[in-house]
Amino acid sequence: PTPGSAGSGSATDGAGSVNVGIVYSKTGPLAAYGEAYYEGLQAGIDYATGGTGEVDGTKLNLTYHDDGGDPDKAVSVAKDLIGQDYKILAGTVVSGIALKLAEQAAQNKVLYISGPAATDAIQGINKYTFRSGRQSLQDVATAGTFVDDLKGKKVVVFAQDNAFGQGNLAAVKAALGGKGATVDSVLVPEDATEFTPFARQLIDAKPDLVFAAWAGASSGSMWQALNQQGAFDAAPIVTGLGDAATFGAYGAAAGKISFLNHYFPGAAGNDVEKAMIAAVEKAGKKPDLFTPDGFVAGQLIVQAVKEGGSDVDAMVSALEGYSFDGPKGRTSVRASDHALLQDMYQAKLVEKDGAWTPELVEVVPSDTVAPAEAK
Amino acid sequence: MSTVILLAATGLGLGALYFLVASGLSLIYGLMGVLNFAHGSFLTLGAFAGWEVARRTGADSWWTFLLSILIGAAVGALFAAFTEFVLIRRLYQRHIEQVLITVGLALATVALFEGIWGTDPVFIQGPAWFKDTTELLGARIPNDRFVCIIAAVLVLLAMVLFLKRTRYGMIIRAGVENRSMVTALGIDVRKAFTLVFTIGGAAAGLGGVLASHYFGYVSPLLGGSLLIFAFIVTVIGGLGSLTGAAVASVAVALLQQFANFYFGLGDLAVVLALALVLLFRPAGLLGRKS
Amino acid sequence: MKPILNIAGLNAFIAGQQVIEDVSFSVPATGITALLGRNGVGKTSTIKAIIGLIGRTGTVELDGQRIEKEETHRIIRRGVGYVPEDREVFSKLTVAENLKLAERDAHPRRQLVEELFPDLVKRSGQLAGTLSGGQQQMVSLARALLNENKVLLIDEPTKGLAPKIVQEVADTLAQAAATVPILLVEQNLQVVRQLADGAVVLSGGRVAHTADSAADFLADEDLTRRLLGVHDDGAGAAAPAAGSGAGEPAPEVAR
Amino acid sequence: MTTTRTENAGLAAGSPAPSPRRLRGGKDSDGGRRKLLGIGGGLAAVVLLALLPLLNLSLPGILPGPTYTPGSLQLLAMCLLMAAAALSYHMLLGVAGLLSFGHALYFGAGVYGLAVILSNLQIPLLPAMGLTLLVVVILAHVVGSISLRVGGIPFAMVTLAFAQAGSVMVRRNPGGTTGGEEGLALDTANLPDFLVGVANTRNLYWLALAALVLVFAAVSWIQYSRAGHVAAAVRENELRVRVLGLQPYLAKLLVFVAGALMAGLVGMVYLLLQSGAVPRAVSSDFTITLLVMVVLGGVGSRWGAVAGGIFYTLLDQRLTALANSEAVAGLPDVLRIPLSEPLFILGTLFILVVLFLPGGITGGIRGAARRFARPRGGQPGRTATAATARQIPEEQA
Amino acid sequence: MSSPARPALAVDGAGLKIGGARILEDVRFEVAAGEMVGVIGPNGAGKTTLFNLISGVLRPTEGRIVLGGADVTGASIHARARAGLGRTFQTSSLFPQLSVLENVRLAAQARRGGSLSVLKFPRSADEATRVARENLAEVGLQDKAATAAGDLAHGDKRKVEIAMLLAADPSVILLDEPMAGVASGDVPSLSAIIRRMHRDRGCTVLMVEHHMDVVLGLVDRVAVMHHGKLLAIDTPDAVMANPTVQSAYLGEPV
Ligand SMILES: Nc1ncnc2c1ncn2[C@@H]1O[C@H](COP(=O)(O)OP(=O)(O)OP(=O)(O)O)[C@@H](O)[C@H]1O
Ligand SMILES: Nc1ncnc2c1ncn2[C@@H]1O[C@H](COP(=O)(O)OP(=O)(O)OP(=O)(O)O)[C@@H](O)[C@H]1O
Ligand SMILES: [Mg+2]
Ligand SMILES: [Mg+2]
Repeated sequence: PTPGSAGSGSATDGAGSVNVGIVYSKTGPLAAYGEAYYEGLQAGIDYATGGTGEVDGTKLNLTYHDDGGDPDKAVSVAKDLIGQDYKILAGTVVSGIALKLAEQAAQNKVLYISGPAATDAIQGINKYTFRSGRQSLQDVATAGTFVDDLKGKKVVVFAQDNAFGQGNLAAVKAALGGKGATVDSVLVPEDATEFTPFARQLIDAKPDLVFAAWAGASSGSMWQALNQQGAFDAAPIVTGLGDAATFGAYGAAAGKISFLNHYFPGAAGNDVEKAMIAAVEKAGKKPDLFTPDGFVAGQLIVQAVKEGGSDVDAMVSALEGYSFDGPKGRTSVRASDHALLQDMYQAKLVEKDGAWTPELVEVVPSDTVAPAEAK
Repeated sequence: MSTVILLAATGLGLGALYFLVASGLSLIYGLMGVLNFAHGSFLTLGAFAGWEVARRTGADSWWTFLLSILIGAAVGALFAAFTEFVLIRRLYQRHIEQVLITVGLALATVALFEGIWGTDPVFIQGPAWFKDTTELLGARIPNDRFVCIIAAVLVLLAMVLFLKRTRYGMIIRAGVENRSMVTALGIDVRKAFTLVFTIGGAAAGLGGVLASHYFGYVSPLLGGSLLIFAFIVTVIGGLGSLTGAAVASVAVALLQQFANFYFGLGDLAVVLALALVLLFRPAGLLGRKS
Repeated sequence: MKPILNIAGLNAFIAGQQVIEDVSFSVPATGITALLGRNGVGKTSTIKAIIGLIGRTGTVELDGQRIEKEETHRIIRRGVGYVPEDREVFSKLTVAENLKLAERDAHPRRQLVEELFPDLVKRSGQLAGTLSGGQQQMVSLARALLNENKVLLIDEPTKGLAPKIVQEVADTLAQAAATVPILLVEQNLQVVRQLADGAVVLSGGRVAHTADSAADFLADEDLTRRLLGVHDDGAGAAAPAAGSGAGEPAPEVAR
Repeated sequence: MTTTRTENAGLAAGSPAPSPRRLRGGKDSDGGRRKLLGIGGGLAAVVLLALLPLLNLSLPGILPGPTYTPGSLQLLAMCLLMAAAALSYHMLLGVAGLLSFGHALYFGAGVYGLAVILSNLQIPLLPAMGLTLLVVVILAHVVGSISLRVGGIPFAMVTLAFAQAGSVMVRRNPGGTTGGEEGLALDTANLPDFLVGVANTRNLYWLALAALVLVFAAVSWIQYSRAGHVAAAVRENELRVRVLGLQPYLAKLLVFVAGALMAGLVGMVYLLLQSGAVPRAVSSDFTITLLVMVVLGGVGSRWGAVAGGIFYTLLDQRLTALANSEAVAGLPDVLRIPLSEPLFILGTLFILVVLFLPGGITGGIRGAARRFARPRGGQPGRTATAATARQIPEEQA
Repeated sequence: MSSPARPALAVDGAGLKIGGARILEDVRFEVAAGEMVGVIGPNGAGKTTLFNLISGVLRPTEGRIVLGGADVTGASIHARARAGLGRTFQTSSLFPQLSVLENVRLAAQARRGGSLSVLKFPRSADEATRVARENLAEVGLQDKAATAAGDLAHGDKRKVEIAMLLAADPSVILLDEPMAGVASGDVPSLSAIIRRMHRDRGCTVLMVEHHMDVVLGLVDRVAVMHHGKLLAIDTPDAVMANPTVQSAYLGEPV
């Protein structure tokens, strides 16, 4: 089988339909994120095609593939799809998988739109890779907005000593260090289970602002340790607000944390968001942190097909510089490095009827938190 | 100075937790020669059971906490008894196969728990006192550490008494070596095996509930993540030696704590310690020479 | 007087193979009954079948009660002492633990055992696996003698023992036999001559001969040559000692 | 029933059980024809496998598409590589009776070694592979010579410890070399073009097949060589080997390093196939996976390791499909929850095999063949005695 | 062959203590090349332990072991085996899952070098296999060559032990109760093999055995062990007449 030229491949077979392969975690450790992405994607495709599922008469044929959080499976699936002449791949919440899929996209010259995976490494990785979510640098820049003037301030990153934590530290150095702050860090070994001493270490570092970058199940005891040792009295602590399932993790500290936020339902308050929420709720699900990532992926896919047909290079040009109204407001794809410029939020958790609920503090405009261009 | 005290005190708490997890494992491994990979699942199930109880009876009272510990231990015990009765019993004296069975069981049960309770961690509430700290020589020690330490000491005492004061320890060691001869002395060795598994499972269930309070969450992977330390502690402590496991738990936890804090190398230090101990004392610190 | 053990039509199997066939005999309620035969004729298998260590069919009566359907540990608890062929001490347990494990009665006869085997008292903390062969045999015998039994089943107690110890073991058995009936498998015909009252001789997995008097049987040169492959007239002083008394293994049952 | 043979007593010490196989002694007498048959069958299988990318065969339910499509070839290549990896583990467990919990270290060393070398040194593929193998051999030598000083469960634990250390290192991302848990992408700059891209999947497939054949040949070679026989003897009775004047340590080290070398080789091809390295390749999970494969296939049998590797990989893949299928979604909770977890099914299957099929897949097939071959009307029980059954050679089946 | 003046084996004041317990004490004797010495003594006297010291399974806590003039006290088990020491075990110690032929062939290869070679394959035609078959025939087990050693009857296992010993072609041999469990019909033929090994190959033999008739019929001298000490070493007649031996070992005739 030779890769078909535009229009003759199976990708636009029959009555003009185009195949789009969605690779995401239906099962596995990040299945919950996967579900939010999936629901958002349904809503997004629906919204962008006006409920028809067609783009200018071409039917969008989305196929769904479980990666189970396992890069091997994801690569196998991707190769299978590319072998079947799919021209568009999208999805995954796992950074490691996103990098593998981006690699496949470049090797085989197909379009890839990554999902909630936040790794900055995707930014400008190659011509064929775009993203539908936000990236770490945007998180970090949002954190910087909690202090009015960063000059001469000491920002301490409290993070796990792993790729995620190191990435965040690098991002903070780049984003906030560039604005005149001195950046220090308390890196906790990834497999440590006892955080109390590190909490002390953090306090002893006398920070003006703490940026906590923490993922995973141990966040509960991490926050408890910070709270118990009195870290909140030392400096404001900023962290990213996760999905609804994690609200319980902050425990007693919840009310004291300053949250930067990618998204929570109701944060944007625009019509697109309302449409997204309505659609997701209609499907019997609740919108969450990563619902917009799926929604935007839907919008980008439709745009790519609309302008590019089945020619990958045309799709790429169609997306580069594309600016549109997304669930988080005005959103645009930077042409040079495919960064997705979008608003971010400051939020806090308040207790309502015995449950923690996010509340908007401030919208951080997209240009304030735009990552530096990647070369 | 207060840092050192904090490290030592919390290290002791962590050691207590390791011992709680390892005690059942060590008991089963030492007496029956079964390296139980499913021990983590006993633990996870106990923790989930404890959480279900707490959820239904109002999370933050002491009574709820005690009840969840009891139920957690009971569920762990039942699961373990079931495992022994249905799976392990058929393979007596085939240790490799027994290990393989527990490997399979661990795979299957973790997946099953994910199916039932989902992959996300469930966050746990305990009595409010748990969240407070107690000041000790300038260090603020979280209170739940003390609970772990007390529980670990009680479990150690109970198990040592069981082995010293009852015939079971002997029966089981003999049964591992030559089962038919034990029955030929008029002893029903199967009962003893089931009992040991049950006790090991109860300890795991108890450890699971306490671990979930220590970490603040339960997830299907909770047990598995602790299992490797339980293995290390069991092996360093020495085959079949509960006191060895206790000593090793504290030593490993302290080593890990200090190495983590000062060099960020806690895990590597523990792994290195394991290698060194095994090379120079293959039977472990307090293990019998075979 | 009623026999203590009554065995009728006993068949036994190892790994699906029949090793004894239709074995019937009884053990009187007093004295020592010798179970004789060449290597591999099924002596050990008969004893194991009686206490259910290998699969069996047929009937076994202990003191008037049927036991062939019961599990091993229950049969033992009814009052059977068993001394296995290869000692089978628990090598990773100490001597004391080995003995303690064997205690079934509320008041085990520790005193008696300590008198019989003073060496074991000295070595009570030693791992049984490090004992010499003879010492292990003592542990094995002691385990059976600790309890009050209705019958003792003893399999080749003198195998591999020094001539002097052979004598000691024989004396011990004679002493024990004063209070409890014994079914004894023994290759050393001099020991048999000294101890046994009756004799049952196996050949090819079947009972080939039953004698009320072991001495009479041993005196019959024709029979012993045919069934045991040797004839020992009892005048042979010290040698040949343990282990002799069997020729080529007899053909197996049911080829 | 409770019969114990005295030889089994040694197991009580917790030492690894000798695997249920026998080295054939009669190879030189009766084995010749059987051996030829085995070689012939093997060759035929290799030829068939080599032709697959050129054929249009469909195996619905097993392969995602016809055999020439990249998706199917990718899956098949993965199966072959896992079979080869399982074979390398068979070297340890099946031949020398070494229960290692750290075999993933060498597989991972192959994967990461090549990935790191390719992205940091500007050298072509073949020298890079040679360099990687050198690293693997040195690593295996060091770890092997230390951990082989102990045996049984302590050996398992020391190897686990070393592998764990390797795994921690990889996840730590020292100096940015390994990419942490996000892994490392394959740097294709110095790769020949025919190994890059989905369109070239069949070349990678052939490479994987070559790796499997190579590993199989090497394992057979070592197993049949004198050293292999000594390793088998060590597995059975180490003291006896010493008293004969041989050094068990050297035999075990040889097998250990050879197994590691093969794992490293397979790891490198794996890197090319997946065009990226992820930490799972060094994790103890992966070692467990290999163990599961070998046991599923039948411990002690080379064909078993191959069958186990292929079977496991296919199952792993297809069970995900089953879990996501409509049929499962419609079931009531009691059935739906377990059935939608692939690992639950795999774990359960594994338990059933250990319990009821001690010889694994190959053992089961052999048993079935024997039952089939038995003359009809023949008396069951007496015809196939335990003794004759065990003498049936396990090498070729 | 070592020079006749030099003893093939010398045990020089060897002693062993385990955890405070004295197991062997100041054992001292020499065995001339080509000599056969029987070792008798009550159970637990330390006979097997002595063999373990000589073969290197245990290290003496005091004293020396000298093999063919060379001090081997610190040498490893396999080094002593390579130097020509062979032994059997009190309870048969074979490779139970390997075939009988393979058991013997491993022994035959061991001293011919290249055992750990991955370049050499055991073949039906090679030297080691030929030697193995010959020696199997010598003990009358040629028909069982393909049987797994673990499936053999007890007595046959003892014979395989002897065949392995023959195949390894040692110059100094330690036999630990070779007749234990061998049916009495086979005792004479096995005795004959041991005698041939001794006479024809000129091996030096040390043999523990409780069958007094066998011992007395074969050996040049008898060593008597008791409580970890060497009680006497002398000609069979002298030893049998020794009253201490009578009371410690033989006891009253049954
Ligand atoms: N584990 C086994 N597997 C197969 N056959 C066995 C096994 N154990 C014993 N047999 C066979 O059962 C038969 C009877 O054996 P048994 O041990 O009862 O003989 P025995 O009369 O006690 O002999 P010995 O005088 O050698 O102790 C023998 O032919 C033997 O080969
Ligand atoms: N590890 C040990 N710890 C304590 N005592 C030991 C140990 N090993 C051996 N012994 C003791 O050493 C003595 C000698 O044992 P050995 O096996 O050498 O006797 P033997 O002369 O071969 O007897 P047999 O004729 O019964 O085989 C025995 O009393 C034994 O209990
Ligand atoms: Mg017998
Ligand atoms: Mg001895």
